[in-house]
Amino acid sequence: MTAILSLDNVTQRFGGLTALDAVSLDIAPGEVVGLIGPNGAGKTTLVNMVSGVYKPSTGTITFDGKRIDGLKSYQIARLGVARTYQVVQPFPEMTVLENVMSPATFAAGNLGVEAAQEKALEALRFCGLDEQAQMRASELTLAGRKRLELAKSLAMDPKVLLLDEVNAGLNPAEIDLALDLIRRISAKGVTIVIIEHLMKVVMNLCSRIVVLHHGAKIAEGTPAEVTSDPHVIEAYLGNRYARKQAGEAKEGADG
Amino acid sequence: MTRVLPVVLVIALVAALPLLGDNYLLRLGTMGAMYAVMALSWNVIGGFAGYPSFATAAFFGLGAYTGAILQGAGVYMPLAWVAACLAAALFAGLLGLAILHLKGHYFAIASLVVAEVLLEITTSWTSLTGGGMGLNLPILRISVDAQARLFFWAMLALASLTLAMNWIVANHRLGFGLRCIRQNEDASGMVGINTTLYKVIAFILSAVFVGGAGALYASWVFYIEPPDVFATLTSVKPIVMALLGGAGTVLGPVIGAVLFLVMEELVWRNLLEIHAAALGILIVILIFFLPGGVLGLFKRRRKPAAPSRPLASAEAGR
Amino acid sequence: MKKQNTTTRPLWGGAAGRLTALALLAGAAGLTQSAAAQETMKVGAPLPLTGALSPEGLKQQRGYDLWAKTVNEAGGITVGNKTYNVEIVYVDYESQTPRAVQSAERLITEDGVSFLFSPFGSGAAKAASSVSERYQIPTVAPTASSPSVYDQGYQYLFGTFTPNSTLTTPLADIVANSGEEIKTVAIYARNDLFPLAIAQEMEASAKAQGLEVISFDEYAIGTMDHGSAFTLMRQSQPDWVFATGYINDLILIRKQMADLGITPKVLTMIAGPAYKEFIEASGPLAENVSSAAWWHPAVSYEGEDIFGATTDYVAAFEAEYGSTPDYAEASASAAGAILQVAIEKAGTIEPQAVRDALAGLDIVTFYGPVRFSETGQINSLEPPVFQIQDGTAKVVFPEDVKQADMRYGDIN
Amino acid sequence: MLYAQILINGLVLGGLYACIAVGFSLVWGVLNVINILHGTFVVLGSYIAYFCYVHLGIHPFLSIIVSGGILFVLGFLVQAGLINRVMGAPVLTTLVLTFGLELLLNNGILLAFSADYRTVQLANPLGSTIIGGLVFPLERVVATALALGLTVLLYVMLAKSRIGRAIVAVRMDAEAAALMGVNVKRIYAVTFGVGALMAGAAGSLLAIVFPISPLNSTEFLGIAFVVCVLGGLGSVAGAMVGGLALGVIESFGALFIGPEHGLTIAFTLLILLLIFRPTGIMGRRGYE
Repeated sequence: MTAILSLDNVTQRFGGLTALDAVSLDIAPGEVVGLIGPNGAGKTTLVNMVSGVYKPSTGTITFDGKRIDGLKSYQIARLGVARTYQVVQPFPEMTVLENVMSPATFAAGNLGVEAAQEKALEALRFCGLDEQAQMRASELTLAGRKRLELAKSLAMDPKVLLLDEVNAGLNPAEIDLALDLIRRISAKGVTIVIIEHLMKVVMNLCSRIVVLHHGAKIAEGTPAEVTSDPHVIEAYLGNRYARKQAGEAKEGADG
Repeated sequence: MTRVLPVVLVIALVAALPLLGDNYLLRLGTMGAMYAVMALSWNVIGGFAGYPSFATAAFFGLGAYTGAILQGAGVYMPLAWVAACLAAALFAGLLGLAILHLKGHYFAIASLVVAEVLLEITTSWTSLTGGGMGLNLPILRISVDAQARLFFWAMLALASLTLAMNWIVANHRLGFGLRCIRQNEDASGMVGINTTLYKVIAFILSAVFVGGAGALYASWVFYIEPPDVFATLTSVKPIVMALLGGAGTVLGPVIGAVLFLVMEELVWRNLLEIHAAALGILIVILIFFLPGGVLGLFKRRRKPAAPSRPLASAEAGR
Repeated sequence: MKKQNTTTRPLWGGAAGRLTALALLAGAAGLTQSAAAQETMKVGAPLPLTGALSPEGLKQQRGYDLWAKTVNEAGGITVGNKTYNVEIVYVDYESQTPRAVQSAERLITEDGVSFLFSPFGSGAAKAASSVSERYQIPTVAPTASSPSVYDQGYQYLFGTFTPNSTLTTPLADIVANSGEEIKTVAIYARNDLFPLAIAQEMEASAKAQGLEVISFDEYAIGTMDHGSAFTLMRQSQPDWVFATGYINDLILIRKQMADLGITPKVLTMIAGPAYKEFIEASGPLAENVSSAAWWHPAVSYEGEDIFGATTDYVAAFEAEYGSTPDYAEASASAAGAILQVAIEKAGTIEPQAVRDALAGLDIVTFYGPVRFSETGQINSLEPPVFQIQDGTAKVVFPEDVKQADMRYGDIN
Repeated sequence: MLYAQILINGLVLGGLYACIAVGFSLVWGVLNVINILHGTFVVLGSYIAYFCYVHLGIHPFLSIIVSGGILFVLGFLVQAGLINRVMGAPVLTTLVLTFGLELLLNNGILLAFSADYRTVQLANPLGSTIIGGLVFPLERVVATALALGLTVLLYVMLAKSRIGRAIVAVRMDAEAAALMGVNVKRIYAVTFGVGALMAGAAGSLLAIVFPISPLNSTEFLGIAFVVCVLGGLGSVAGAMVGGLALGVIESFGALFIGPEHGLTIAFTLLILLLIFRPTGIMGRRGYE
């Protein structure tokens, strides 16, 4: 198996703080990989690095056989790595359609207006947003904006999709819809890396799970392997109870 | 095309202004065209891309001095104008690479201070620029009426070019990309926009015709001195004009420039010493009561080209 | 300071109509000019009333206003069987040369002035002269000294300041031949049109007298601290310090020189000490500062103009404004008085005739003898050199109006 | 000896610069507003000192209280009545608004007091004293000392007083401060008022050093820009260091390169710093 995305010994330091410490990771084409770990473990930093927001302090990142560490985010996007943000980032004054047209125009090859519009509409239909195409992005509900993020990513024809807490703040019904959407995206052959706090989502969706703790990778494997890994249990033990409580509280609130 | 035709007709009508045979009106027309060039140019970086640029005076002064120095060295006048455009564009490109990574106030101040630095350099580089003594340009050997017509038409042509440039940008992926950058620069990178390149292009476009206007202006008035061409107000007025008409739209800056000229002239004629205050009041009214500019009053419902809150732009600059 | 009968005249209706024409291009053909002045003669005066030059603008305005008031109180200007009242139309050009040019054109074409006073300084006067020349409007420049303003071959421009060298030559002559031990000069100039030009002129005059110019430094417009320059000067100990600038610069410079203990035998400043504000602001520090200007209230002429003798002019000015006129104010009044004499001689306000009368003038005014050279610049004045002694400016040259001997030393 | 004298000149000048800039820095840091009015506030302070001295015989060093008080009220009203309405709007809005207000106020001052330069000519000038061959111009030294004293006072006020801590809290995180019961809009107005107060006090001190005119406002504003960027934004200590640094840099620049380049050096430095080190020579620090 050749990896479509691989991180080799990647370290990211901010001043004195090491956010990621010598992480190596291979992701095969078509995989759905979950990235978990306590707050501050470095998950979002990892996504930011892969998508070109930061340049790694040391180490290399390879995508589809090509070094991408140090490339600008737009270059990485054009190669076929899409991402969503934990906090959604639409273009608030544009319509939903224009929002989705932007990646179609800029990342997915040099498309003219009509082709870009076609592609955008297709992505909107896929995400069930076609009815809201002429709405302003700022008028969408949170769930709608999350789906807009996904539609924007899809319109780029990505090979790899990095999803950063795409379910945060959604209610269970909306989560189910989102899960279905992610599965359908995966079924199109898109490789997915998903950061998630809700274990039920991760267990459900992922073929493989990577655990980060204090910036280091402490375990990886199938969901079953990871949950029984003594390192993971140890890492989580200190605050596991609190996390569990928090998770329940959240679900309670959502329900 | 149905929207382009009326504009072309209006330009053609304005071009017939010399028929009235009133040189003062021609002078006002020339100034109006110059204002339009500056407002439209600022619109690209400030209106479309949302970067609060105060560099217009720097480009204007640089163009004026480039044109004046070249003409003084015997370069044919129109060539000197073109060279001034290129000089301003080149300068904007380099400057943009240096300061466009700054956000908000930091960018505003950096762009504002550039004109100050150029002013000081121009003043102290006496051997090239005449320093504080100013610089005289060769007098044109044609009749004064012919001069008035020549500079009016030249400035009008430049304004038309700038308008066309705005129209093309607005309808091109560049304009789309710039509007994305204005609304969310980080997300713009993620959808594949080369933000640095786009911003630099926008900055260059905001400079090139202003440089030309500076050179034209220098030829027009025969004599330039540093404080006149590098005046801070030269940077501020185009912003007020663009906001007045509707920033981020194509026609807004033109409308704003004409309205501004009319108001400025009326105030200047009728109030002896308080036109600065009048401009101040205009600004305050604009900010509180006309945040979308004149076009904003009409365009509430229209969807694509004109965002109805053109002021919303660059993120807070912390 | 109160504003004196400022007269911006409006043509609101006509102007609005014209501007609408510009904006909308709707049939501008039917526009009418405001009715031509019957018994009023309009003189246009673009002034820098706001912006960097506004203190100078005020001075010119005071000078013009006094002339207009004096003329109108005397019943106006009589030519042939007509009598004209004088109306001065002011425009503020915001201290921006391009605006000054625009003002000149507006005054001529829109406000219908018959004559023009130039905007302040050589640069703006030169720029505006191209407009008045084009419309053949006789123009008097009260504050332009640079010969380059006048050597453009223009027919309608006349100036009341002699070239800068007429100020520096006598200064250098007096100082070099004083019998004092004065060998070295340090020149410190504002990098701006007039201050720099006169500093360069002084360099030439000093060298011509065999003095050694040990330093020539420029400072930028808006400089707020001169400490470094004077710290250096303190080491070189020049016998004579010549500093140029406008009044605010020179007040600051005088103070910092004192702070840092620069004590030359002679301290000359242009153009501040001619203004009473300099003496008021500098107090004891103004003592023994020397200067030169185109006019001084101590000069004495029996003028044929409306103001008559110099003392009468000074008295009239003091009665009006409560202060002694300085050369800038006097030159503005003189511009009016000279224009008036020319109109009376021409017997008409027809531009060509008035121009010819101006060119042929050979009279004495309160301001001094007035004759214009071929280029239109006055060449009959002998600018006085003066020194502040006991709190007032005393003329030390020329001999016939001399009030005191130049003092040396005692600059501290 | 020469260098020592230039250093003294620079420090004495720099203290005044710091005082001009500190209020501007406070407003920028806490409100995220560039107050273009600041230069005119300083000028207004100078005029108040002038009138206090000429008509009431109050020494400029004492009229700090008067000019500071009047300017505080003015600043408070401007913020509460106008700028508060556009807080949170894009940078351009507040910039253009304060620019418009500056045109208005400056033109008003010009009309009220005319463009003629005025100076405060002390009845008993302090002159200068020579210590070890070095000249200390006393009026400037005292003005600088007072300026630095005021700056320290502001620092202490921010650190110790209730309102000072509220200002710091708003600077850190306006939303969180609001949740903790701070009336953010009022704090904005107070902060703007304090910024204006510092400007007015600086104006009083400058009245004995520089000729007074509405035309000076742009120079003062330019200095505030440079000092802020030099010292790092939004810290009292930064403004102090930035001011002193600017004074010294300008003085040595004038010595080595020539007096006509003093301003060029300052502004070039500003651009270079913005490009390469936007946090200033001290690095970023808050009002803690």
